[in-house]
Amino acid sequence: MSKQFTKLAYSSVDDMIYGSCPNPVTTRNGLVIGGGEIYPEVNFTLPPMHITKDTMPEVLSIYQEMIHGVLKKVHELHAPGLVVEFETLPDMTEHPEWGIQIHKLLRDTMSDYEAKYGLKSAIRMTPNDIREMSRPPIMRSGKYWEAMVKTFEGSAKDGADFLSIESTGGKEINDEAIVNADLRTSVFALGCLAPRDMAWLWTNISDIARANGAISGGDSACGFANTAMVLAEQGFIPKVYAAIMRTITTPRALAAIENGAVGPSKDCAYENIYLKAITGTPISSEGKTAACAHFSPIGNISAAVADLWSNESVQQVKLLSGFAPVVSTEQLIYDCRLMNVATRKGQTKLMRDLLVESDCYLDPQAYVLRPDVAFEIGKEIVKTQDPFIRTLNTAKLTLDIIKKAVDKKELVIEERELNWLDILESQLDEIPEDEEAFIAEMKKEVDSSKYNPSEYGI
Amino acid sequence: MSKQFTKLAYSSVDDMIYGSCPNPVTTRNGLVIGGGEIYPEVNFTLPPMHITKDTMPEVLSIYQEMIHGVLKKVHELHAPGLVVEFETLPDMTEHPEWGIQIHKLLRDTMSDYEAKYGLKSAIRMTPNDIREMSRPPIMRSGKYWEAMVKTFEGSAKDGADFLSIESTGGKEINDEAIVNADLRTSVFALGCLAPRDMAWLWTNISDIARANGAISGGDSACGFANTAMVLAEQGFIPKVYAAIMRTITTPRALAAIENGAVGPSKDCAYENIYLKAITGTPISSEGKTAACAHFSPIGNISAAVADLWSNESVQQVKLLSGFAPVVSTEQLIYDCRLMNVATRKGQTKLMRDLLVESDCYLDPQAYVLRPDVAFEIGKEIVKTQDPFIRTLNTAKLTLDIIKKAVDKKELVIEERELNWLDILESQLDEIPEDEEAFIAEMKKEVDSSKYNPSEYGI
Amino acid sequence: MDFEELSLAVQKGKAKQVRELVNQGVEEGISIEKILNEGLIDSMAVVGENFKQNKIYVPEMLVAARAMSAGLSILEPLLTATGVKPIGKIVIGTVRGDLHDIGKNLVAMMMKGMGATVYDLGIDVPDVAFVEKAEEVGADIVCISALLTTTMPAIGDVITEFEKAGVRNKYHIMVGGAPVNQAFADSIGANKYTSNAADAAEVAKAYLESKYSN
Amino acid sequence: MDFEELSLAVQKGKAKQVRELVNQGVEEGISIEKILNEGLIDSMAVVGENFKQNKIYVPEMLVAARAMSAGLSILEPLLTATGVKPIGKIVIGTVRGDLHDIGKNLVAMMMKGMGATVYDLGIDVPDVAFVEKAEEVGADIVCISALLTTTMPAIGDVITEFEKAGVRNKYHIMVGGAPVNQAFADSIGANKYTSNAADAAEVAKAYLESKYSN
Ligand SMILES: [Zn+2]
Ligand SMILES: [Zn+2]
Ligand SMILES: [Zn+2]
Repeated sequence: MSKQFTKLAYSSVDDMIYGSCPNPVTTRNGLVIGGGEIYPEVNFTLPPMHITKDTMPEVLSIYQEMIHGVLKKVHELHAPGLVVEFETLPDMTEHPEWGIQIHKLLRDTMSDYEAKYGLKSAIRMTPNDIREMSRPPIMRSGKYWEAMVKTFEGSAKDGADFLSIESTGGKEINDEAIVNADLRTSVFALGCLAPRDMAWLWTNISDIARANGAISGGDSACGFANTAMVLAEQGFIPKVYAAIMRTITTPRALAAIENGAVGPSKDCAYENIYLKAITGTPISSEGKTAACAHFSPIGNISAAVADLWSNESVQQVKLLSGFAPVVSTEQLIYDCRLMNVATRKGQTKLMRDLLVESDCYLDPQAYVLRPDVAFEIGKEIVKTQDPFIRTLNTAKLTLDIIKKAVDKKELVIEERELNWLDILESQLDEIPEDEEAFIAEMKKEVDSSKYNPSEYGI
Repeated sequence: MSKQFTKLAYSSVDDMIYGSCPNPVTTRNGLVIGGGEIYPEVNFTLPPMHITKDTMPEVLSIYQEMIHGVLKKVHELHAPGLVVEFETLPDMTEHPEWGIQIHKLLRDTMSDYEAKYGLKSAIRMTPNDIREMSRPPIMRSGKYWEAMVKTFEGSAKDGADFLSIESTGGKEINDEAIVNADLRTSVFALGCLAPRDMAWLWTNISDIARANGAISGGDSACGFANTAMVLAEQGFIPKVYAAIMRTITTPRALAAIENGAVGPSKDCAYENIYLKAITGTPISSEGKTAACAHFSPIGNISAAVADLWSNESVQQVKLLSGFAPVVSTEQLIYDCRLMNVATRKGQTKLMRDLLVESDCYLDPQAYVLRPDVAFEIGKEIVKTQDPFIRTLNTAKLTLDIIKKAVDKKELVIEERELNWLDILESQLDEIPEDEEAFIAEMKKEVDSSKYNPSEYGI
Repeated sequence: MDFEELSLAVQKGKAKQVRELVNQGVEEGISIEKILNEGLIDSMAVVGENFKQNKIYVPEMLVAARAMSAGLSILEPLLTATGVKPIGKIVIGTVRGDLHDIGKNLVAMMMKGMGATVYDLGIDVPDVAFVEKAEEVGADIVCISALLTTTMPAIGDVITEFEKAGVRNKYHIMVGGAPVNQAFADSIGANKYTSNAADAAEVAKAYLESKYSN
Repeated sequence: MDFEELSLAVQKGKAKQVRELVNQGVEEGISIEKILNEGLIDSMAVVGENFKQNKIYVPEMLVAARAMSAGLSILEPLLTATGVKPIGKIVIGTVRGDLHDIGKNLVAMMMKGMGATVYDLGIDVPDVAFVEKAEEVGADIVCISALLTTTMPAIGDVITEFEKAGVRNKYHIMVGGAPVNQAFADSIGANKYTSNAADAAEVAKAYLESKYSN
């Protein structure tokens, strides 16, 4: 562990705003993330198609069309900066040469636009985590991990600015926990398994970044908390469970920063607000303008302290105006313009608070993203360095915060949610406060065919 | 003419804000437009398909799916109100029974949701103007006009709240003028032909509304100024020409209000800001969140004084999250939430000014939408009641405003635009200040096979 | 045995109590078919209805389904013995290359809840495995799911596999998953597309009822 | 006659001057083909290039095209007499039910500018009229445009009309308009889709050149 966090990065919650942070990150070409302005982060992906050796020319031509469309729009609308995220699809990670080739196409086109129009942009390279393709997953070796390393190294050599991933350590047992709203198993996945994998993984990614002149970006607990959010949105599981899932991904996320990552953290990681409060690193976020990728109850509040503002992902499909990635780009640019104009007029804090107030009383998942709540949770987390205790205490505190907000009638939740406040509390009460004891219990409870404890060193 | 406007509806430009206006409009079920809150206006349309008697069951089932998706999202996100616009496609207007049937399906479903969840919503019925299907167009009689009347009447009887149209009087000669950036012909189309048609048309629509308990809504010069904006966006014609095209559609738009329309005016009518300044009626607008339908240089400023906030139009296509109309709905709701929260915190004026500042210095089409510019233009317009003189003087004043802004270096325009400031000025200088003389000249100049002067009473 | 008591036990997910009550019913000589239909399946239908009306969540439904299964495991050998058929056989799985099983599991669970026998092939299922399992068990319905736009085309490949084996028309093929839509389902010749788990179970039930009522 | 002077006159759209210079060239005995290619077409190519590089707008290009036409009208009878062929014949129109002609007019204008003979059928063109005109004039290319998603399917109907007449393969069919995309163009069997007017003209030119170089 290269870093330890024992206190928050801010002395006052008023200072935590969008577009700037205590520890901004600067790319090779001088784009500063978290240095005062919020920039769009655009992500785009293929329409439904097979990816094979034979279709690769078509794949490349679609990416070519997408990046040109996006950069042309950014130029036309005079946006001062841009981040593009390239998230590989599983086939591209399995065949690292494909992912690397697409990345190079994007990176080179972006450099062309910078040379021609002075358009400053950076690329985030996000190989998808294919380690879970083995079931149970093999986390620290094997062909899948090797393919991921090749992808990171190859793209970093070609000029990738930020290395990122949505890593999946612990997800193999959390998937079933989610549909059961089983907080006990989720605490095991997020408090015991995930931080161990994250520490190992981000040490490795940060080494690759350092060796190749790239920046070690950040992770996202997408497969945990966002899956919960989407299922809650569909009415499948309680929103209060999803809200707690959000906050308890933070100790996991911290493991990246403790082991070399410096940000910007990933767009879909809404736990980023706690991360920013604790570490002061720049973060990416997404909300209403990512509705093309997923719906959410946090469309505005998610922008409140963001340094990059993203559309998450959109396919190259044609809408009435033009291709969807260009549509996203235009929308993100206008969102950022409004926020940056507020900053130029000295109104960042006011705009932040309006974004927060917009959503925070309407859903527990929005309520826990309030900056003041983030401070409260952050302070609890830095009290200890033990990821398991951090996770357990965060769960308890979050439940407490939600209960109080409901009692104060500040937060309205559905009838069928109320019941779950008690169910979740009793789930938490049964977790021992000693990790070793908890791990011993869970090793008996969890289906051992689903995961390899040894891959987590437990 | 039932009304005359000789002064602005506001004494101070500071009072012209979004979400409220001097003359709000209330629907049957008590939804107030312009009464303090800004609401989303959602529009959706079919994916590419033939509309025939045989496909009508499929058409209806797609509309059913769309309205359910939209209303479900509005309910989930606790939006306090909603307007749905149903714009017929040409086949539906030619067969009024189809348009009426679809409208009824939408209206009834909306009523169901109100009964079940208290979700207050209103529907805007917008038959498309098919009079231009005859070439040259027959404006005041014939099968096309009769089909339009049937559509208005039938849907009003079934409970349509607002009647609207994007009318096309004068468009038949303006289309060619646009690609030539021929302001002289545009002044003829918008200053001489269009207001005559609008006065006649809106007298008729207002009569139908009155007879059937509907509200006479408003029009849009979409086929004039938005076509110019889109061509300018593609780099085909000068933006300064498009900016003037915007302001000079106002005298045309006023003819609707003078002859019975009370608002809310149509979403894509960016001339609405001048209309609101002059008449105090509520207006709809669209910007970044309508990027699915068309790109624009006015993504934020267009919201600055809006009473409804629209997505213009989107097809029932599937994105990663779900169907595009639901995506638009979510985005509009969050946009409106942010603006309404600002109002609740007493910050409407500040939010308005941030929306304005966001865009106004980057494009002449944005610059002319500044509230102070709108006031200046509005004051010029109310000096006379003659639509032609209003149009000509608005063109001259707009050119002057743009020139001054460029001189002051407040507004940056492209190199190739500069030249056009002079070209357009000399075009305007050659227009006589007497309408009769001008009409006589234009009757000789304009290809007489393209339009019927007698349909305009000239 | 009190049918109302059994119903409440299923709804509350009390597996032990369900087992006891079912045993009691069998001992009392209540017809096996009646315990199955009016006891277990009808109770699970109440649970499904409560879910549809937003009164409960999936976890509550899962607990109920497990309780119902506990009762069913007692009845099953007796059903075979008395020749009563389950309402239908369903093979389900996530396509090759796709590791997502949350949606597929929900569908499987709801289908079990409505009384069908469900053969869950899991995730990352080879195309031909769908055909083999369907043939082996004599399935009525095959459900194929994909969550990624990149794996969605594999649904079409599975259907092609059924065609190659010359058994396409023996099965009602249902497809689903986030990227799937009606147009895609039509283009690959699926029998049915549904956009969510609850609809999938309902549509499957309606199909089986109409199939076996003829 | 000074070729540079002629080029500037075309670029600035000075029709009267273009006419004078072309007349002068003919009188001086400069080859008709040279006046056409190195005088008019090359000058218009400069205009097209300036447009592509965002130096001028469409109105400037239209004025130039009109000036070029003025010169062309002098050359045309002489070209026929000397047996020089235009670079190709193009039939263009907006489909049945669609009244939009701005985009279509731009394409027509740019194609004229590159020296092709363009037969513009206008708007709301019956399906069969495309076939009739193409057959009548012996066209090389047929351009079909639609601006509405609801009229877009009519592009496919026009192509079907060519097939029914058994003459589909005689023509290079190009399609375009806001709702059109490559997938749609492929699905109806068009030869080429382009997303904007400038590309359409360029692609048409490339096609004609390759056709007549063989
Ligand atoms: Zn994600
Ligand atoms: Zn419009
Ligand atoms: Zn509209």
